[in-house]
Amino acid sequence: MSMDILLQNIANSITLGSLYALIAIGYTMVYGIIRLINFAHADLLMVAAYIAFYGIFLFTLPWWVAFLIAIALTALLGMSIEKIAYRPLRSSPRITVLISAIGVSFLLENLGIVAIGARPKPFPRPEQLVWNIHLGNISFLSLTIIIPIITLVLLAALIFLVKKTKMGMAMRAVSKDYETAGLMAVDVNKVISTTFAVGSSLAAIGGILWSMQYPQVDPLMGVFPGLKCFIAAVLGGIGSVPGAMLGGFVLGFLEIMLVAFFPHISGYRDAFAFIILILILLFRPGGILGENVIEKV
Amino acid sequence: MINLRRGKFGLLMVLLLTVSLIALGCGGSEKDEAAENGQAEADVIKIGVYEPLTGTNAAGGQMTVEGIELAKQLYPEVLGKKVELVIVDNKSEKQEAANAVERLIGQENVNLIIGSYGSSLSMSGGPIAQDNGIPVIGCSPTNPAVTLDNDYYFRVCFIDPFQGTVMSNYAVNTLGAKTAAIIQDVQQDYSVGLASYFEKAFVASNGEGSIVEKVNYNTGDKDFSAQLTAVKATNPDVIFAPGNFLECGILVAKARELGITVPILGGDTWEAEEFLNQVKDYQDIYFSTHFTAEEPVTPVSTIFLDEYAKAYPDKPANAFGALGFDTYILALDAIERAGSADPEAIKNALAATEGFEGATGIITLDENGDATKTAVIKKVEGGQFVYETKVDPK
Amino acid sequence: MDDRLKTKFILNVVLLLAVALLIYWGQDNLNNFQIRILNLAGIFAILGVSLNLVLGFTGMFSLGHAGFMCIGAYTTAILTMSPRSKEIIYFMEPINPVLANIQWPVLPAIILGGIMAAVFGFLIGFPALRLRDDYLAIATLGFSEIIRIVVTNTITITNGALGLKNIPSIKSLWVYWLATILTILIIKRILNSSWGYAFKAIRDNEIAAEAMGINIFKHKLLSFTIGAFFAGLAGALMAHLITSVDPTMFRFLFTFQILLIVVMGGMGSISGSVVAALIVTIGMEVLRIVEQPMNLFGVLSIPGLPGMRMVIFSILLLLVILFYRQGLMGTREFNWDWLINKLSTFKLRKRGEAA
Amino acid sequence: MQFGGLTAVSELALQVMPGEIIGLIGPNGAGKTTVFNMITGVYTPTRGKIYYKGQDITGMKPDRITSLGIARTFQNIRLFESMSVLENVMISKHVRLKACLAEAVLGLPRYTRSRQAQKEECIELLKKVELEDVINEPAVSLPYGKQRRLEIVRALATSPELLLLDEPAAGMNPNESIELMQFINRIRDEFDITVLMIEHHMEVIMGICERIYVLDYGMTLAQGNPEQIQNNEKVIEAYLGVVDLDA
Repeated sequence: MSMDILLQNIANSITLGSLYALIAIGYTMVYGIIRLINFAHADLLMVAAYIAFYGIFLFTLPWWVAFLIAIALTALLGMSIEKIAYRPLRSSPRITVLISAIGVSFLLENLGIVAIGARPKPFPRPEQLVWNIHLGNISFLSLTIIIPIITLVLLAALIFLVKKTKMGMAMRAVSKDYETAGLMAVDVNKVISTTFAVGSSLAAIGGILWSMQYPQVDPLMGVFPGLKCFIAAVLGGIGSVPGAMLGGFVLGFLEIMLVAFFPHISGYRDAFAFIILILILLFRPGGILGENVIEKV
Repeated sequence: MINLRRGKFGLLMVLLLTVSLIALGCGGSEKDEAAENGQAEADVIKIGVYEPLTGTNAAGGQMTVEGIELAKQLYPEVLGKKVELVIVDNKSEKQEAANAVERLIGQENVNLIIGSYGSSLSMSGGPIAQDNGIPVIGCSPTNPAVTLDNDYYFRVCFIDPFQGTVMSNYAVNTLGAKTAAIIQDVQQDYSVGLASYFEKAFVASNGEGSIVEKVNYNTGDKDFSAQLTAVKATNPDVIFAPGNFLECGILVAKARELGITVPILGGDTWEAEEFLNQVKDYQDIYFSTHFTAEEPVTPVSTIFLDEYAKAYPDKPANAFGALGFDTYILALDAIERAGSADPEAIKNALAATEGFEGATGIITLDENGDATKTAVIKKVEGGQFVYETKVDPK
Repeated sequence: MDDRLKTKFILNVVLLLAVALLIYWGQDNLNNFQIRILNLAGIFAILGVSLNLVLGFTGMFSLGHAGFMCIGAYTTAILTMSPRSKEIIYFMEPINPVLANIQWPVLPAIILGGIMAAVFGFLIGFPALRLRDDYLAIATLGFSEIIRIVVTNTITITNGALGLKNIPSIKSLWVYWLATILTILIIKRILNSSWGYAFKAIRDNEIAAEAMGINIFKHKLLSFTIGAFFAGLAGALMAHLITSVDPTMFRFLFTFQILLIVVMGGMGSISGSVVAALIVTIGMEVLRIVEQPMNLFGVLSIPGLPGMRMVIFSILLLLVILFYRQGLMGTREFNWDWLINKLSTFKLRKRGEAA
Repeated sequence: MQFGGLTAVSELALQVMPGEIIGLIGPNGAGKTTVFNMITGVYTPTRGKIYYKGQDITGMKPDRITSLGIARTFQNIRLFESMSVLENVMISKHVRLKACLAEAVLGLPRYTRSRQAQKEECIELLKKVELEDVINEPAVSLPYGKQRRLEIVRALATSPELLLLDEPAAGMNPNESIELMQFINRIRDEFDITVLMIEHHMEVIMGICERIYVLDYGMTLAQGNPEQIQNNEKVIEAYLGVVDLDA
């Protein structure tokens, strides 16, 4: 493999990996706080992308306004989902909540099909954000640089939020044991709502960036990125924000390199991602950065 | 005490079941009424349509249905009787497709069926129609296996081997390609079928080793950078990437972004607005299709184009709409030739179809029920699909 | 007590006879469409009951059913297709010569379909069942996708994405419903046996079950393997109902439909799963009305909304899980005790009146 | 035994002789339940060994340890919620069933006979502990005291030689506690078993235990007969004072 090709593949990995990372962080935040695989997280990407799409085409808003509205509305939607579909089940077995999450995801996808049709729509790429870059024989979109920067900035902001603010302290308390946190005068509902708002905004940002990178939106667009990013979150150590980031990059890198070095088995790419997931679950369930916890009897 | 509650649930359960069973029977009883009311029955010829209106193949199914409905508006009657379309969604799922065909036959009593986009969906509907002796005309299932071993299945499109071969010949003879790379969707029978015939024809022309790379992806993938980088490294003269427009739109655009400038070739599914939207800034993108708006092959093409422009002023006419249109008018033609709405007679009339003038060309059905007809090659230029050339069947 | 057992036995026989009569009647009087839907409902009942064994009774959240079905369906398809069909269908790459000339009768092929699925269930369960709850769910979902991807890529065995067709067709209500009834009976017997109680003990309290000497892992693996067997069986039956298979049939979204049936019927109720399977399958067809264009009073016309059925079902799933968590039946089963009690109080009252 | 950086139990040399009733006491968080969990295999000790009848059982799976003859109850009652009283007890017999699943499904005589025998055994057992009148009631519908007793019976049904009781008198009033004491004494004699119990109720511990171990911060603070413990200054200082406040 020549140097050019290798560098090109590294650029490809960074693009894919940073998108995975961004979406995985949202997953991990929600999981960290209520121990729930939020299947609907994947569909929030789709919702955000559609809102941005309609904002630009139907209401002819400037792209950045449309994006901000999309992020805000998606955050609201995420909070409402938690309130309607997860909160009433907080004391039920985890299986029940998980089924509820699957139900919400199912509903959003099918509502999308009914309301906007199954045919994909082209997502606009604002010229100020997206242009081609050629460095010698290597080509990539400006997004390859922009997305990791956004991811890193958001990561820093999140770490600040979790470690330095009062809300962050409350979040950490709730994630350890929400009953006790509730006794300590932490407003558990507010903390969980905030977490969903933050997580959903991240999904929205991820969805918008994803749609710019792969400029097409359809009602089922969230399903596969959702699964992959969940794998990334587990890989990095679910519940750990830097872990999700790391997991996203590692998964993106591994996927790209699998195809790059073994193009003939590229059809097994998704299987490969799942194999990584299963191996991690079996041998290091805490993930790369997570802790392994013993269940209390 | 507990037992009592159990009883209530049992009762509730039986009630629910009864309601749904009655509901299932409902369609049947309506049909019986219709049968009793003999005149009403005789006045109508029912054509069933099963197409994917939701799920992964929804876009193709919807385009096809548009064409069918357009034709129905234009020609609402045959043999002096009204035609009634019964359109059912098959959700892009096999068991739903089988249910849909069985429903059309058993519940709706249709005389003939049209469908379906997606060869695997057609394959699950086919045997049921065959067992019941109801003819089916496919609009765009291109897998050869659809009509194999099934006397009741016909289609107005050409099949994968033809399309793959046409594109290979075009690459070799017109584009002067000596080497090619293939990028296929391993989950789509359509994609692997076309790729396989392209490969055979290309190797026959240019010898072993002329296919320099063959990489795979899966339906629903969005990131093709790794595959394309691998292809780029082998520096082929052309790239053949048959597949759904959903994935291929992104794939082709990404190839250009990566600085791959060689011609990229594909198949008929590319003829979709969604594909064009992705690649309109680029060129040297070629694909085979059934139909062109620029070079009306028959007078019917003009009719279709005019009517389509009237009905859908904001959308360009597409091949799937045209195929849907053709399927409907071929069905009417066969019924007329049969002189009756009897399925068996229609089937025989269909099998004898020769030189039928459709919007997509002159259609003759061969012994398998497959159409032999001219293929059109189009390219992307100036943000539009542009007619390139015609290829006759040999 | 003995009297009651005897009555129950008689009632059970009567019920089975009634069902047999219904099937007999249905076979002659229903049209092909109605029979197909009922057959599909039977298959979904097998799927629901077997997932319930794993999820509702043993408490393991497995989302791997679609994968096991895939194995069952392909096993029976490859074994029962005629050599001539295989030659035609495998036109891209010829079939592996070992498989080319095999043609089994349908019945053993279907059973082997189940056994193959069970073997895979066993092999997958070995690593996966060390996980629990949502981790188990996501791992089994992963395995099911891996199975599907491998099937897509092993072209000389499965014909890859092209799928298989000309699988011998079975239409009779008898075959599907006999399989369904047998499945229900076997799973009921399992659940009422000492093993069934061990499964439930694991679900109720894993740590206590272990402390009572139950080998958790062995029992979970047993339950999972049995579940996989019946899922494979259902997949094999499905292959003969539709007569063609391809890998896209078995996407993980399919498992969600089975999950809907189990949740609706009640996690932990066999009869609930059967009824829910009937309701969902039949409802799926009945609800086609909501997707057709509608004309209200000849004035207002509503265009058809494809996808509406699935919206209704997802809302249903959410409503059940949020407000009616026990589902149709909870963990209860349909049984005769209630009926007998009613009858005996009735008898007593009568006797009282007479006296 | 360590959890992460936390040491729950560090130094303990506990010895149990056949037929004894031994108490394990100590303030909350002293590591008593952890000791039980290590003996029954729920946790594997990070250091140290556990021997049972001369056999090293360190790190064995709980079900294996149960089959060797050690049974237990739980601090927070862990009954099988969906089952009746009898069914709860019969779970303990499952491993001793002399038939395979196929025989059960087919209803072959070896299974039915073995199962019937077990059922009778369990009914007999329930009679002995005066629970026969609630045999078919759902286990969770029993009053608290009876649930505790049921848990003990369920453990007895595994035919143990060593019975570990984790706070059997928790939540009981003095009357119930006395009843429980008699009950424990009775089953020890009747079933010829050894009992190791954790308990906070001092009157129970002092009333029936022959020897007592006092655990604090994961270490053995003292051991001896009730009298010795009551007079041990270290124990009084570290522990008994607290109990007085509680009582």
